[in-house]
Amino acid sequence: MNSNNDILQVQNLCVDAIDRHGKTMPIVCNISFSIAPGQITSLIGESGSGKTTVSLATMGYSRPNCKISKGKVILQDEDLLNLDSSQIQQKRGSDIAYIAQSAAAAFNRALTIGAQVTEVAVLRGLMTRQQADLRAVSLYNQLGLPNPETIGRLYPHQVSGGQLQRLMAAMAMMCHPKLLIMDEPTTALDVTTQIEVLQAFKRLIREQKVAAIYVSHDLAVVVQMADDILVLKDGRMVELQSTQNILDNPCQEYTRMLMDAVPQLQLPHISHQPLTAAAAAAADKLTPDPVEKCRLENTVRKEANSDVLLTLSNVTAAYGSNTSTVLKDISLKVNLGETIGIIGESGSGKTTLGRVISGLMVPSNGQIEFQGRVLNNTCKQRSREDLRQIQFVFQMAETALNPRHRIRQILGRPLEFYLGMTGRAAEERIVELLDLVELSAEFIDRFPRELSGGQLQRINFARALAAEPKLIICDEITSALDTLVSKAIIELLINLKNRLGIAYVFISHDLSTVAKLADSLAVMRHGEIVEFNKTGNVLTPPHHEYTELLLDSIPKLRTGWLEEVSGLVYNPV
Amino acid sequence: MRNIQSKSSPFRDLLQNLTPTAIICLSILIILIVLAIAAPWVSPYQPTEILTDESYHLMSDSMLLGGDYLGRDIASRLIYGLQITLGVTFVVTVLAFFTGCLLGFLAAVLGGIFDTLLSRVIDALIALPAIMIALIVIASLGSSLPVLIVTLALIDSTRVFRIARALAMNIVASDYVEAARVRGEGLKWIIWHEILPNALGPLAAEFGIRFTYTILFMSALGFLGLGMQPPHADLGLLIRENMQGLLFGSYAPLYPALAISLITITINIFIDWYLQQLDSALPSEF
Amino acid sequence: MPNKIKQYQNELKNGVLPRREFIKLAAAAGISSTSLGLLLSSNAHAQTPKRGGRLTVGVESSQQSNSIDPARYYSDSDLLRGFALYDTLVNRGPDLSPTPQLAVSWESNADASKWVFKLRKGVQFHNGKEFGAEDVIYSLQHHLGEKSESPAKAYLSQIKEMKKIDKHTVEFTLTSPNAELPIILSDTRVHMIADGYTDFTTTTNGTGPFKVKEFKPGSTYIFERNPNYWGSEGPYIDEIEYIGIADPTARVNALLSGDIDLMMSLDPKAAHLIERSQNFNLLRAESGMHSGLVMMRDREPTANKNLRMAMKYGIDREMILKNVYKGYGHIGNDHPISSFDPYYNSDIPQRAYDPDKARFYIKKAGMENKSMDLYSSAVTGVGSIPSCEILQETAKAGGVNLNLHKVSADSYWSSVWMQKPMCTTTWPARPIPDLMFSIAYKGDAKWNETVWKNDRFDKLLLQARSETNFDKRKAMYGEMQNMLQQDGGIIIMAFLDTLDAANKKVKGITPHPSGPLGFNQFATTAWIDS
Amino acid sequence: MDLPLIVIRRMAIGVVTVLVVSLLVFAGTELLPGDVAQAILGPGATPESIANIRARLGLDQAAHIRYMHWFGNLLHGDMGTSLVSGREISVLIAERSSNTFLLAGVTALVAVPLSVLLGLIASTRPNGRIDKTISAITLTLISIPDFLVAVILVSIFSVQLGWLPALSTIRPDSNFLELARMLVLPVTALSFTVIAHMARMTRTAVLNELTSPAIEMAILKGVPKSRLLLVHALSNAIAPIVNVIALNLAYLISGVVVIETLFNINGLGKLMVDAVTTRDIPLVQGCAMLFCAVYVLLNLFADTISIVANPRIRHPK
Repeated sequence: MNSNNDILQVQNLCVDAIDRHGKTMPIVCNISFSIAPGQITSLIGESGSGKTTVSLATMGYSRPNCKISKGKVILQDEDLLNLDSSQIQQKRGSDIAYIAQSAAAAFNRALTIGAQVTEVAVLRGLMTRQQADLRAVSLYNQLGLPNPETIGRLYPHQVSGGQLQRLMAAMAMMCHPKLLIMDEPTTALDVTTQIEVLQAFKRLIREQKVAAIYVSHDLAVVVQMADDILVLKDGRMVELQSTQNILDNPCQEYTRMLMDAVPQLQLPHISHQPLTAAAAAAADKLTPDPVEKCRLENTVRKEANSDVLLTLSNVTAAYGSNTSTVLKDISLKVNLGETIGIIGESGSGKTTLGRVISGLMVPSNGQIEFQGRVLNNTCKQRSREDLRQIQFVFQMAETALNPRHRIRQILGRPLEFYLGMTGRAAEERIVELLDLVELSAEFIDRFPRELSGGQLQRINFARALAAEPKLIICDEITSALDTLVSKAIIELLINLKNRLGIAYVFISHDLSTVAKLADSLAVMRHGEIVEFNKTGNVLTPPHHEYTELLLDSIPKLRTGWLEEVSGLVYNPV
Repeated sequence: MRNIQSKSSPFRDLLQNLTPTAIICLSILIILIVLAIAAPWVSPYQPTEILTDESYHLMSDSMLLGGDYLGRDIASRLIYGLQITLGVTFVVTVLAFFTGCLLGFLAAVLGGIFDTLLSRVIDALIALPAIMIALIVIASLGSSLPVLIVTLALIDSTRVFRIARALAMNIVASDYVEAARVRGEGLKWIIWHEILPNALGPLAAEFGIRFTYTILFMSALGFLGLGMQPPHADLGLLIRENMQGLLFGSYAPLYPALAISLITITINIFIDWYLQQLDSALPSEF
Repeated sequence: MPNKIKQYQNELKNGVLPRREFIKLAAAAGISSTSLGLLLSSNAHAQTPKRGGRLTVGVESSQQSNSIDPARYYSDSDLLRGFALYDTLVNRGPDLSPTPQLAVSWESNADASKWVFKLRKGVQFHNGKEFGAEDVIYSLQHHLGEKSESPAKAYLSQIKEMKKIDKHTVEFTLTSPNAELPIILSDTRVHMIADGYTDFTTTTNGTGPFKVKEFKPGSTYIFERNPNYWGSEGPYIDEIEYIGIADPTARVNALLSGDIDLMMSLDPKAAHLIERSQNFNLLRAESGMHSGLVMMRDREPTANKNLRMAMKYGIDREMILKNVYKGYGHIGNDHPISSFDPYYNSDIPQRAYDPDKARFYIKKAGMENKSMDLYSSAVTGVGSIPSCEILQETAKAGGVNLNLHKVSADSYWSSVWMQKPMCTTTWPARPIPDLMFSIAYKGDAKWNETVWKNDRFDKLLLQARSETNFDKRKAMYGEMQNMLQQDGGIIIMAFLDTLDAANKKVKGITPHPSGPLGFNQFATTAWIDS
Repeated sequence: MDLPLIVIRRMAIGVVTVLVVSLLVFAGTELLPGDVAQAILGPGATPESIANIRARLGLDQAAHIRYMHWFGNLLHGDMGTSLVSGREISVLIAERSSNTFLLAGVTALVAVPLSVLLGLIASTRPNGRIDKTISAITLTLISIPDFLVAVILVSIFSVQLGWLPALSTIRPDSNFLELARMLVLPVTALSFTVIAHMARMTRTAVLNELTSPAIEMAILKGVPKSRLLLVHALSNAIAPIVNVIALNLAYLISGVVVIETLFNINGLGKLMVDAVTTRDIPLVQGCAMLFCAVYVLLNLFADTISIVANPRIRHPK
């Protein structure tokens, strides 16, 4: 951390939030760090830790109802916070560039990509249109984008998410910025896509000697990218160290917790790379791993009681008429009390599969049997009893819970609807359910918006439990949650599974999470199950080629991994 | 996270966020409503009482706002006019919202042929100028208060239908309605417990907007001679019947106009504030 | 001009001399009706009319139903336009006496059952055709034909037979004697059209001072000067445009801003303003035009005489005249003859507002504080709804509880009038009592709106027609007035002056009791002083 | 779905709307009480004349036959003749349309850019002083009944100041200056009624865009404010703005009878009111179909613009 040639110095930065009554409350306090050219400093923390706020503040920008209250942001000897808004606007785009979390949302959908990439350069008169176009093409080339000559003529919706994210990098690099800020640039991407994007970014930063801030909640990714890591919690700095130091020797308990929460696949075969000391230490601390332990227990129990609960035979489904088949000839079996993990990338059809089982979507072909009976295709036609037996837990608890209902009503309704439970009995049961998902009884009169993401997901799950079902379909229920919260939810699920003997269909894109929970794994790709086997078998080599790609794409919690993996491609014949 | 400790209700939250402008608007509205309700007690004279044979009597101690074209007290007529305008408009808007929302929600939830048919008919009704529908209906059924109310409500309900349907379409596509569907809930539950509470915010805003449109539309009908029955006069009719006063420099038509403006502006500003409570905030650099 | 006339004129101006008296005196002094018009218009100094210019007239409305077919006049503006395009056989002077127009002279047999009219020679239709007896017969037949929708059929049907004596002489045989046929033929609809002419949609063929330049009902009405007009005085103006402005305020504004030169139907409230103004003239004539309240005698509740009496005592005629009509008119005495009519029976005491008597009668009728429906509409005159509002208020004091219904103009005549027991009505001025009585009070009259059936009344009506002695006739009409006053179903809410307004530069218009803007003469006599 | 297909779909919906309107209008006018004869003849109607007109109307035939007949003729462009004036309805409507379209067109030319501008200005600083002022002014303008606005304008500018004519009797031979002078007041009065709606919608739509991540991105990449508003926000907010403009244009063509009456503009609104009050049923039907067609076309136009402005539909994946 050499302060002499640092491009960016952030000193004692504070940001306040202003509420409707004009009262201010600090949300970020006393942040200081600096970055040298070609270096990447990463801001890591959970949601609400202020990492995005800090990164935006380094551009002199604060979100609505926020205000930078104190500190300095010195970019090459000039304090950005002393500039007025038009001066600062001049810096943005040319000296400082930004890559937003979701390129799909951040690109203007009404303008062509090329126009947006070259917009500021041309507008400022830094380049002529021809020069700008040439530079854009060369950047597309560097970022490994297909058809660099013509991709600029497309509109954002015409290219894939991974490409858009890289195009945004091109947009950012257009005017040779000194400072590049990346806010969770790969969070919205599939693991296999993520690698290419990360590699492209890193190469570019090193080559162009840009100082970069990399914001993420994903420690494993951060470790691949960052030279220094700044851990944030509740708007305060927890720890600022070089990446290797953090991995080897985290000073703070909180950093350690974050590291522990990163789900690491423990492959049955010998890992061909030695675990880092820190990871190894973390792994040691966990033994005996309760997760692993109960998985084993369950396998045993399932063996003992292997009644078939749900059978899907040759299920095919499509949206619209016949244009896009999303499920092709799926057959699947779920035993009583068994947990099936369904894994796949976006567009693999895994969510559709869950919706077909629950009756939210009508298969065009095939049939679903539940407890030996053929189920009707739509939930409208299913009996109330059938509906009760199969519960569906939506991915986003925020949207799956009616914002106008109190928790009492959210949990009370299935009780009344399925079990005819009202009044005092219902209330007692609700408290019991809250207790089951480890929430206190006082939540009963709250509205969903008064709960945190993790609490909401618990309520969401409790609603499924209220029906006392045989099968719960969980659709990506941890993917929107912070690592620590997600870990707690998974533990809750495992705990409940043991206590209640409910079967789960657990849908996720995250192999390491699923593997902790599932007895069997179904790997899906393009609407087909490419592999279906006991979890142990799936994870044990030889892998199916696609499964291997997925496994290899999961960032490992050690430095240097990103450089090692290359050319991960899956080409089914 | 907002204030997890204390129990809160959406209503209490709203009240806590009242801005001075919103408070002023709300107070004006409340004063107007109270005036309207308390008309028999606060109005200095009977609205029909003829006090002088002079048209457009000037403002005086006995006639606070002066006299109208027939020699009646403007202040008294204004207060009663307020009562009629607010009363009729309220009934019309409530009726329109009841039918419009019910049909709109049904169309959104049921979809299919019901939605298509209903939407086409409503489209057709919207394609016809409101004034034309009003003319034809009132010509067919005769001009009376119930006919007037039903006609206005019919016209309004077509507009409400569109909004209610669009809102419900969004809500129906939400996860929590899917959750209710997969639970096996029926139409009634979905409309009453899932859609309605969530559409209430935007609908309340629309209620205010339609309310003001109804007042203005009623005035236009009054201009064409299809409005209220005399001697009762809504604010629009009060303007219309005293419009000649402008020739004599009388302010008689301006008071009711002012009242309409007050209602419209306060309602709209109040709604703006209310919608702001629902909306997300904007980038601060704007 | 004789000095005497000048003196009269001053007296008239200062309000010492009633207008009607002035006309009589002037006529006695040998002044022609046209010059009389010039005298009467307020700036009738010895100015010679100037030729040329364009006149824009603001009329009450402009509708699809406007027509230049004499059988299809439905509004005052239709009548006004008609008089510009056509002539009548007999002209009606401002004193309501018949004067020659297309007929130069007329005489009847002894009992007035057969009439011979001598026609003017050398009169040309707009298309150049010469006017003659066959045109007269065709024009009358136009109203009398089987398919005719003309309201004039009602009073023209007394003509049993029409005969062409020669090119310029026609003979009419009546179903029953009528000494006042000439004045009947001065009626607004008895306009002369060319023989055989049928299509009135965009133009017409009359003999009037103007011919159609553009006629689009509901939008454009432009007439141009008829260069071949037979009259020696006028027309002076090159072009007239009629613009329909339904809103009374907008009409006054258009006059004040100079967009129009003349306007008909000035709201009485604005009359004072015009009177005081430097640039505009008020055109006002006392008129028998009245606004009435109909109580149908054949149905409940108005069949009850006590109820009718309660109404007659519950109406404050003075207040209506003052508050609604601002004094521009006269109060009535529950029969359709106005106080300035030569036939007015001044022996009948004027009935006045008396809430106690109203209460007495309403109690007797057993209807005290019971709600009764009263219907009105703006088509019965802009003042009728405000009048009803006042009636409602004054009657309340007498325990008569009225529920006022305002009916839109389009359905009033078809679904309210002559159907609902109590509603408002309006009648234009009739030059003689006979016409008024025959059209609305004769037992078998089609528009007997109050259902007044009285044999004695009908008999007197017929007798009066053939009675040639004025005093005897007056006595008969007087008795009839008394009957209506005592027992009739009509309340005259007010007799209304004709009220129009003109820019001061417009001259030569004589207000006429029979209709707006000088009724039949304005197109011929009006001129612009530029 | 690609562009032509969507436009065709919208057109089909439009055609269906027109069909439904034709049914509604036919049924509605069937229900109108009172005869044209009664309505126009007033107290002068005789049984014979009523019978004559009934025969002319063909009222003795069954309703559905009359409907088919009427609609068939309509498709051939034959709208029939007015019962009241006896003139061809198509000619009548054509005469009136020119005035109406002139008035609506000029009003649109004034009001649309003005309201979009006001909306944009208001959205630059939401809830700031300028925004509140604009909001208050446009609201005040819309909240005064148009007839009062018209009369006040005339009182001031025609009667008191004498600058402008009080009537706008548009003639085919009016020259440009006359026309311009005539149109000032009615256009102003009409603009008052439509500006508020359009300006507020522009503000809302643009504000909606301004909260999007794309705008935050544009700010952060250094796009200047004016461009942010005019290019980035407006390009995405076009659809709702165009839609509300279409609605207001439709209103300007069909719903301005009050202004037409007060300024003596012989337009379609007056024609329609006239037709209803005189029970001129063929004319009522003709007007209704015209208004409906205008509405459908304007909406189609707005939809097409929205579609063209949306590259997702223009350039499907």
